[in-house]
This record gives sequence, C-alpha cells and structure tokens, in this order.
Amino acid sequence: MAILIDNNTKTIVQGITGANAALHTKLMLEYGTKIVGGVTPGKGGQRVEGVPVYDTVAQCLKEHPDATVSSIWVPARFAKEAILEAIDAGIKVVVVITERIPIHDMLYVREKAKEKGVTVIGGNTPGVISPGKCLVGMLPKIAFQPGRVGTVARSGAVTYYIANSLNLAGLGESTSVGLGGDPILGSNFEDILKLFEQDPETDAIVMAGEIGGVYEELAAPYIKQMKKPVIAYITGKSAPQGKRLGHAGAIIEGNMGTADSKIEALKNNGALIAETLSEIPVLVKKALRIG
Amino acid sequence: MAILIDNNTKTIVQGITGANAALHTKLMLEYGTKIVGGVTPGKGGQRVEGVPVYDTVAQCLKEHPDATVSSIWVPARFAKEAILEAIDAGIKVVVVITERIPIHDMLYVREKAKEKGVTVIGGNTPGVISPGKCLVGMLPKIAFQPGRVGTVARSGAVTYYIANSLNLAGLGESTSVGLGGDPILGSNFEDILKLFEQDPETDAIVMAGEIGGVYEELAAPYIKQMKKPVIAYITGKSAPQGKRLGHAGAIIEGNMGTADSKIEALKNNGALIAETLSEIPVLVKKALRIG
Amino acid sequence: MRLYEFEGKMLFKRKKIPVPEGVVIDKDTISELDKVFYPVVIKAQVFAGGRGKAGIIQFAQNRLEAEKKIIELLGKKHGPFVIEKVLVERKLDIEQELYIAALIDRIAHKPLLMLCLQGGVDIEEIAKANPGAIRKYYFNAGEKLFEFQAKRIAGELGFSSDLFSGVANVIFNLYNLFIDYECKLAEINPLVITKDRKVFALDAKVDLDEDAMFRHPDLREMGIVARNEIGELTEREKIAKAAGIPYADVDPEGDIGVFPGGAGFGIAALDLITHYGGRPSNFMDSGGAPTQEKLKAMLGLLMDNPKVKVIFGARFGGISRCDDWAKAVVQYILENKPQKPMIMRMAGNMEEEGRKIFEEAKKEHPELFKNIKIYAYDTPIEEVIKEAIRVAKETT
Amino acid sequence: MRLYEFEGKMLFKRKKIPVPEGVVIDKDTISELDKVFYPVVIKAQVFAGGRGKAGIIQFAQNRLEAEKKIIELLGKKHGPFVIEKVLVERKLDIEQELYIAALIDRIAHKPLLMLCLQGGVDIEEIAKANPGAIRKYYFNAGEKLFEFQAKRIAGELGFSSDLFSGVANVIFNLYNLFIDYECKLAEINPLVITKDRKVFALDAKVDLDEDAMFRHPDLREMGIVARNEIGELTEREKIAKAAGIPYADVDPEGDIGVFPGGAGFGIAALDLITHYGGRPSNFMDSGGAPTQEKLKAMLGLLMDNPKVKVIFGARFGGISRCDDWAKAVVQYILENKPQKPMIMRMAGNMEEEGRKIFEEAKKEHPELFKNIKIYAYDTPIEEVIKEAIRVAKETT
Repeated sequence: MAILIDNNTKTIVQGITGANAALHTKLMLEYGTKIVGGVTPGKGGQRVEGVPVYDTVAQCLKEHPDATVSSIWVPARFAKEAILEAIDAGIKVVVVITERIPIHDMLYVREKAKEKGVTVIGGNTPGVISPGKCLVGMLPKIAFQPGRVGTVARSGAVTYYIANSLNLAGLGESTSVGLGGDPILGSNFEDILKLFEQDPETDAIVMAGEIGGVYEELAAPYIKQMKKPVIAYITGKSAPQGKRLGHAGAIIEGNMGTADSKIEALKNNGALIAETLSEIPVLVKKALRIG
Repeated sequence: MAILIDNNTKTIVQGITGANAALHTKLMLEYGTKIVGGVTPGKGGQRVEGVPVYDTVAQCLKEHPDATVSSIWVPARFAKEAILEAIDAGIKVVVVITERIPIHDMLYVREKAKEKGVTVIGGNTPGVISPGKCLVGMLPKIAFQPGRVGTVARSGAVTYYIANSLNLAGLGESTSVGLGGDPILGSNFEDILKLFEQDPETDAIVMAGEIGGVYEELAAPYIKQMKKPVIAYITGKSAPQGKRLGHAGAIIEGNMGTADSKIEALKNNGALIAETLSEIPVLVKKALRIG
Repeated sequence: MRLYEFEGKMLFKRKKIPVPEGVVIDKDTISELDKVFYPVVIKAQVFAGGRGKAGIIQFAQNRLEAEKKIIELLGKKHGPFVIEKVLVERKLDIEQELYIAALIDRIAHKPLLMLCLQGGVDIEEIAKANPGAIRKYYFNAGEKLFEFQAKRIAGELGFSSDLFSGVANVIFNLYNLFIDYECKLAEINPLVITKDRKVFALDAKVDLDEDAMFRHPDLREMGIVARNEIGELTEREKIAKAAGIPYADVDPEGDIGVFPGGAGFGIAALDLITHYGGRPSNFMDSGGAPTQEKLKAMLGLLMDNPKVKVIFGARFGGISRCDDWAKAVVQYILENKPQKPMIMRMAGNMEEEGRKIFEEAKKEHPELFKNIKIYAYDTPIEEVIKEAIRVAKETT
Repeated sequence: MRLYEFEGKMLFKRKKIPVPEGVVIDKDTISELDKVFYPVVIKAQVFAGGRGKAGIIQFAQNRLEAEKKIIELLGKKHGPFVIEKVLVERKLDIEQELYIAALIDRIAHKPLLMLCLQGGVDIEEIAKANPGAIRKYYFNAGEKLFEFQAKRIAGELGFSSDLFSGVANVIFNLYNLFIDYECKLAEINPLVITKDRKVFALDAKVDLDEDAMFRHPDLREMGIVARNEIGELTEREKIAKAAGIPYADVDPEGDIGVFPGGAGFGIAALDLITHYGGRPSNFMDSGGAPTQEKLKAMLGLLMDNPKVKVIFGARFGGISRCDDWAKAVVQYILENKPQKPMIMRMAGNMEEEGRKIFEEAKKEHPELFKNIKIYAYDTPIEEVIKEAIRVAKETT
C-alpha cells in the first residue's frame, strides 16, 4: 500500500507547461508515475512529454476521472487558486511544490481542504515518493529504495540524505514525505505519522524536524500513543536563534521552537533521538531488532 | 397563540435612543408590549421610557435571557450589522423597521438567518401586531381589534386600512404582519401564510400585494395546499408599469410582476380576490360562513 | 439605478472587461470624431431597448458620414427619451455572440450568474424556447468569485483554449463588478468573439442599487449620478422632482388630486378612485416621515393643477405622525388660502393631537376651512373616496 | 517583516486606530521638535524589546530637554541595533493599560484575536500566571470582522459605555488591518485609556508576511520596504546581503566554509560538522534553483574569508539540478583559480550530466582541480564531512 501514493495512483500536474514542471513531469514519467493529464489555463490541447494539457482541473478530471493526486507547480501568487481548484474538482491529495505561499492564503486553503477531507502536502515540499511505485514531485530517485521505513521531513535535502543513509545501511522506504518548508503547511508531522501508523507496509518511521515552528512539539503526544517506533532527527542546535513573534507569539507558543524544546518533547514521548544522519539506520535497526 | 408575537413575548429595541424608536417604544409600552431592554452602542446605562439601554444585544440578553424578539430602528447603513448582531445573540424573530436597506446586505442577512433558523420580517415593515396582546413596530393601535383573521400586506397603510375595514365590519385580527416595502424581504407571503395555516387562533387570512416583485406569485402554489381560506387584495391595476431588470429579469421572472399576473396566479390557486377594501370583510365572512 | 451604456462601459474598463475603443459625443464634442478609427458604430445613449430596430444604432464608414448621422440622431426622441449623447465605437468583425449576466434572482433570493452561448437581441426568445441553453450558477450573497470558479465555468462552456482565458476573465470580472458595486444587474448582451479571436463586451447594461450607492463614492467621481430613468417629464413632474417628491401624472384629465401617505396606499387609492368611477390626476408618495416643507409642496402641486377640482387626502399615522401631517396641512391652508375643497381622512398615531390642531385652526379661521373635511377612524376610507368623487363631479 | 513602531502607527492611522500625536526624528530633522506639545515621550526606533529598561525610552518637559536627550540617543547602540530614529509623542495621562493582538496561531492554524485587561511590559508573566486573564477569539481565515463582533467582544470585556465605542473601534480596525495587510502579527501593548477617558495605541508591533507583500503596493508608497531585522551585520554579511544570499557568520574562527544546497541541510551541516569536532564558519542557503551568478558569489564569499581553510560542499539535486550546480562551480574555479581545497558531494537529479561537466573541466585543467574532490551517492555525507574536517586540521 504505502501511504498517499502507490502503484495505482493516477496523478495530474498543475502548471505543467512551466519549465520546472515540464522537466519533473519527464522525470516522474521515467520513474513510472502515472501522469494522466496536466493543467495550464489557456494551453489546453497542447502536450507536455506526451501528457495532454487541459485548461482546467475539472476538464482534466472529466477525461480522467480516476486521477486522485495533483502536484502544484504554479507561481506562489496563483497557488491558492490552484489548490482550491484541485479541491473543488475532487482531487484527494494535493502536493504543493510551490514555495513561499502567502500565509493567510494557506490558512484559507487548509480550512477548505479540511471541509472536503482533502490532504494537502506542502507548500515548499519536494514531494512524496513510494519507492519503486510512484513519485510525485521533484525528489531525486537515486536517493530512495523500496523498503519498510516511512520517512517524513521538513527539509527537502534532509529527506534525501536520510533515505540515502537508510539505503546505504541496507534499509529502504515505504514512503518518504516532504512535509514542506513553508511556515504554514497543509499537513504536519502528526497527520503523516497517523498515516504511517495505519500502513501495513511501514514498520518504523523516521521524522526529521528543525529549529523554528511548532509542528515537532505538536506531534509528540501522538507519538506516545503509537505502536510503531519513531526515530527523530532534529537539526538546528548550532544555528542562531530565529526572531520571535512579539509577545503574542510567546503567549501562544510558550517555549516551543528551539531544537532543544523539540528534542525534549519528542524524547519524553518515546521517540528515539538520532544525533546524526548515520545514527538513523542504527536506531531503526535497533528498534526493529534487525541484524 | 397568534403568530410571531403574543402575550408572553419579551422584546428588545435596537437603536432605541433614536427619536422615532423612542416615540414608538413609548407607544408599544402603552399598548402593553413587554420591552425588556434597548440597545444603542455607547449609550449603555441610559434609560428610554424606563427601558434600560445596553451597548450590545449580547449584554442585553445576558440580563434578559427570555427576550426572543427584536425590532430594528437603526439607519439603513447599520441595519445589516444590527440584524446580524441580533441573530448572533440568539434572537428568534427580528422585525426590521429600517427602510431602504442595500439589497446585497439583505441577501446576506437572509442567508445567515436561514442558517440559524431565525425569522426576519421586513425591512421597511411597519411591524407586527397581535391585537390586545403585543405590538412590535409602529402600527397605529386604533386600526386593530382582536379577532380571528390573519393579515399580511406589503404596504404599511394598506395593512391599517384592511384591519380598519375588517373591524368596521365586526371582524378582528389574530395577527397582522407588515411584510415590508423593501425589494428583498426577510420573509415573504408564503412564509407568513405557513405560520397562519398552523395557528389555531387564525381562521382566515387576508393577503395584500401590489404591483412589482414576485412574492405574490411565489405564494400561489402554497395557497392551493392550504386548508384555510385566503382573501387576496392586489393593488396597482391603475398604476404605471415599473422598469424592468434587463433581459435577465425577463428570463428569470417571465411575466411576473404585474397586478394582473398576481391576481391570475392567486385566483387560479384558490384565493378569493377582493376588488376593494370594503369587499375584504364580505369575502372573509362568506368564506367562513359568518352572518 | 440604470446606467447608460457608456457609463456601464466605464465600469467595465475599470474592472478590466474589454470594450471596443470608443468616444462619447454630444452636440458640443463632435470634434472627438477625429479620435476614432473607421468604420464605426454609432449608438444612441437612451434607456429604452430595441435601439437597433428603431434605427438609433447606425454605422458609418468615415468621419463625414458619422458626423451627418450623429447630428441627425442628437435631439431625436426615442420613446419618452431624448437622445443627448451617442457612443461611437470602432466596428468589430463579429464571429459569435454570447450572453452573460450577473443579477439578483428575486425568486431564489440569491446572486446568479447566467450565461448562454447564443446572445443578442433574441436572448429572451432563446430562453423561452430552450431553457437548457441558459446556464445558471448560484453563489452565496456578498461572496466574490474565485478565479478558479470563473475558469471552471469557462471550461464548462467548452471554449477552445485560445478563447478560454478571455472568457474566464470576463466571467470573473463581471461577477466581481456586480458584487463590488452592489448591482442589481450587470449584463453583457452580446458579449462578442471577433474574427481575430478576441472577446469584447459589445453592450453594457448595469443597474445599481440606489440604496447602496453611499458606499461607492467613486461612482460620483466618475460622473455617475442620479438620473431620469423614466424619460421626458411633464412640467409638474419636473417641479415635483426638484422638490424631491415622488410624483407622476397618471391622467391629464384627472380631477381628483391624490394626497396620500406612503406609496402603498398611493397605489391603492388610484385603483379605488378608478373603481368607483372617479379620475385620479396623480400618483404621489410622501415617503417615511416627510417634513412640513415637503408636505406643503405636495399639496401645492395638486392645488396648482388647474384640472384638479378636489383633493383627496388620507393619513393613517404609523411612523408618520398625524400631528405632523395636520400641522403641515393647516399651515399650507393658512399661507395659501386655497379654494379647492379637500376631502380627507386622518387616523392612527397622534390622531388626537392632529385633530386638535385642525379644530383650533378652524375655530380661528372658519372661512378658510369651510370646504375642508377631515374624517376619522370610524368612516370607512372608501366612503371618503366616494365623497371626493361626488364633490369632483359637482364642482364645475 | 517586522515594522518599526512609527511604521506600525502609520498603518494604524490609515485604519483609524488612534495613536498619540507625534513626529519621527532623525539627525537631520531635529527641527521637527517645534511641532510637538510638551511634555513628550521619546522612543528609540529599534526592533529589540525591553526599551524601557534599557533607558532608550525617555521623557522630556520641553524642547531643550528633548533635543538633548534625542542627540544622546541617536547613534547609540541597543543590542545589535543602532538607533537611527526616535519617535517623539505627546505624553499621555494614563489610567489603564490593556493588551490586544491579532495574530496567526500556528498551533490552532487559525487567525486569533487576543485581549487582556492588563497590558504592558509584564503581559507574558500575566499570561503565564493567569491564563484565564487572556481572552481568545478565533476566526475563519481571510474573513474580516463584522462591527457587531467587535462590539460583542468589547461588551464582554465589560467596559463602561463611555469607553465602549472607542475600544470596539480598536478591536474592529486592528483585526481588519491584520487581515487586510496579511499580517503575521498586529499587536498593541499597551492600548491605553487616558485619564480623560480616551483610547490610544501607545505602542505598535506589526509583523508582515513578506510573501504577501506583492499584494500591497501601498506599503511601498508609504516607504515601508525591506529592512535589516537582525541588527548590525558583519562585513561579509553585508556583501552577502547585497548579492541576495541568505548568509550568516556563525563562528568567527570557523575554518570550514559551508556551501550547502537549501537552508534545511545548511542547518543540518552545522550540527554535523560541530558533532564531528569541526568548526563551521557560516550558515548559507542557495534557495530554490539558484542562478549561476549566485552560486559563484556564494563560493566567492567563502573563498575570500581568510579563516576558511576548506570548503565543504554538498548538492543533492531535487529542484536544483546537479548539472547547473556543476557548471557554476567549474566556472568559478576556471575564473578564480582558487587554492583552497574543496571537499564536496553531488547526487540526485541530473547527476550524471553534472559529473561529466566536472570530468571534462578536470581533464583540461588538471592543476586547477587537484585539491577538489567530488564524491557521489555511494559515499555517506558524513564521511565527506569528516574528510573536510580532517583537511581543515591538516591545512595550516
């Protein structure tokens, strides 16, 4: 099964005629991802890497009603509309590659997605991969191998290095999810951990967070309830502290947001803490009593 | 019982410190209406005709949780906010005296009222009276007598003349409802007819419409289903035709909107048509087999 | 409040709805014709429909022809309207005509967007013959359209991609113009596609909500202000308008001047007088709570009408108080000493106070009030009307 | 993007939130002091908090005293910030201090309005000691407040009627400013009630969403543009900033220059180098898909740092392609012929193409590439880091 995307997933690409989207459409197709259509308003009827382009998501889904996943590659100022269009048309998983989406736009999109039961990943995510089955986004295929470890990370490159590290140690990934680098995300750690906990093809989960934000701390209570082991890798201990959001930020978020606060919250709730990338596969194996 | 308001109704007055509202607060109190509070922002703590004034409807209802009806006397540009405030605070019947409320405001208010199950009467209504029990608005008490005929009319003065005409013929009213003169109303004929049909204290209903709009025609199909007799009085046969709303109006509304179209629709659905005011009590008596 | 086509197109331009290049010309600005590219279409700016059939939309190949035709049009009458302005626009090569309108559906009580792939003068016939040809989209009150919704609708209409963005743009901007300016109607008929595959609003029909205009001061800045939507007024109607009184002559030979309360009974009174064989001269509306000055001006209008033999007056005091009414009527009588009989009825709020005002005035000036009767609650209004009719017939 | 107090108050004025009369003064505009009513408060315009305790909020009874104190303040340092401007405001007689803020609650993922009847410098302590003292109201994203909601909230706070409208007005306008300008935060601490029962925003803390500023061109017109929120920069940081490179010196003695991909691994690399006993010199972020020029400027920054002995580079090609990266690095080397060793790793999208670029360049200019190592997918990144540390220690 994996989570979010698998062998049978049919996907579409919004903003497919952009240079980056076109390149990664090619790479996704090469990987075996089933891209049934692309969308760029006013470019309907064209083809990109053989994929038919439509003016709207609705027109695309009319021709390809089995498509359930869309990736969003449009410029930031159009991202809100593009995501809403996907949700409105009936897409179930929206993977938002676009970065630096205005915060209030993303809050609005989150509300609408929730109302319709749609999963939004990102913005500023490198995408999602279920190795050997499906790749949605721009993750480099070389970093991933099929296996039974789920991974979820805020940073794109960290996602790749973790998989790389697992693979060099003989492990592989069920699914790797890029949570995204924007300040307000469609899904947070807890959302993805819940999917992995339910996934019969995942045995353990690696989550990688970093200084800033509150998503790591918010996931901690759920980790306590999980049956599967969670290995956490938190970066930013050596980084300078970020700026604070006035008194209001302190009132709402208390002491969250530092590498230490995150590590402590996760450790106290049963996560295994990896100090380095190479320690990650060691802890996974230990938790799963492998080798 | 009557409809909308009765002996036990507790009401509040929004905009109570305005000259008109203050005068009619006095007249309503004299009539016996139980006005428990008034609202004018920034004037909380004052009294008008002995009625305590609050800054907000919420504060007023906190002190008088049994109030269920509010009348709105604020200037048109504040009416939307005042009605929404009443709905938000838990008022169940909002009687909107204010006239010339912007149409889009009123559409919005209608939607919110519907969501919350609130009845809005007006705008531009003279109010509602259940003679001998309760008066909310500015209807002249002399026009009304207790009885078993329900009346509902778009025009204020026509409401008074109808009751006057009924009373001079020895009949009286269970409740008289001013539907309101604004183009988009909180309640239409059908809404009020349904209440009268359910009311054990109402035997027959007089409805008075006039040239323009579609509310009379829209009520016709319901009249066909009613058990109680409906006497309709439609004015405007001698009036010049009003302007049309482009092609769009014609496409949506077809031939509705003339005195003849209204009379025909009502007659074809079983309403008795009164040609004059004095014919109204004659038809009521005939329908009820009185005298 | 209906806008002229050229005003509607000013709003369209603001909201990025493409309209043909054009200039507005009246008798003082004919030199503007130098700015136009020929051939042109010349469109009389009047509210009445059917301009094409009436010959007040014309074409011209060059400046000379245009000028000649414009001079013929200006000052000409179309129904009750005098043509004061024409809109001169570059003539387009039209391939297809569409219909699009955003309006308030008074039946559904919702904002509605309507589109039809066939537009033009026969749209109402099309709608009747084939209701399915009209696509309808309802939206929540006050909410603007998202771009994706406009695109989805454009997609559903099935345009080829070269037209898709142009049509989606018009849908998006027309609907949001309708919301932003709180219109009753914003209609483009026809919206055209030219032979070179561009989209233009060929006509513009915008109807604003007068009661919402206080929120849109930019309209006034654009020169969009209250106008005469009825057409030519009678002299009396002009006087009434200047005094802010909703007034209409309904029968030039009418001998009963109608001095009612609000518009609702004003309309009923016309029916009743007619029903009982009288001839009402006018419709009139005193509005909510009229001032003394306004009430006096209303009476003056009727008294000054030589055809009017008797005044029928009625006040059922609700928000308008009987005492205020009585004060105004008495003052008018004292100041103007009118000769025409007045048959009136007064009941309702502050009735007693009003009656006292009449009685005291009558006591002091009995001769001025000898033809003036003020009935009360217990005389049916129709008896009062009948008496007014009788008096009118008796008066020579 | 944080605004200075005086900028926040410019926005407040636009949105009809009352602020004390005042003028902004820098070293060239001291004559503005003539326009003020004394006594005044003089507030240094810097981002760091704790201005009161640091003595950079001062009072003055007259112009002479004000001028003297302002001259003392200007140019003074507060934390990493140099005081360049002061805001001089009429001193108010304060009766009560409140707290109000509209912000994005990143935990609830909703816009939040927070109020407290006790405001001032101790608000965080109050919130900790008595969480119930902070009233919280959540709203839907993007929706503005209705007036009635602001009034209801003001009513719930229990103000007497003379203050009710003033407080409701601030609630309404502050929240709608927050929505209209797409703020992360709009905070007034304290909001004060004066002895003569008026309401004023005594401070203003507004934090804008940089990514939404394209929708608010009026900010630029008001002179609100990108600023240095970190305080004094090192010379190298200034160069980086001018080149548009997110860069920070992290260790003045650091001998490993970090040339990573995005910010995420940039942070991880600092931890890993530190973990294995090395000293990273810097944080750096190449951003989404950097241009050749930017990549070259990044390398230059590290090469020009005399403390840096070795460059640690890493590219895991996702949206940033390995071939683009390779091209830039090779060009830099050919153009600048650097002597410092570079220990790097390259993997991911377009890796093969990238490797070819390196190989060809090395074939042509073997001497330039003798200290340059490019590892691939099969060497763990930490081995590369360890080698960089080793090389740094070996290099004198």
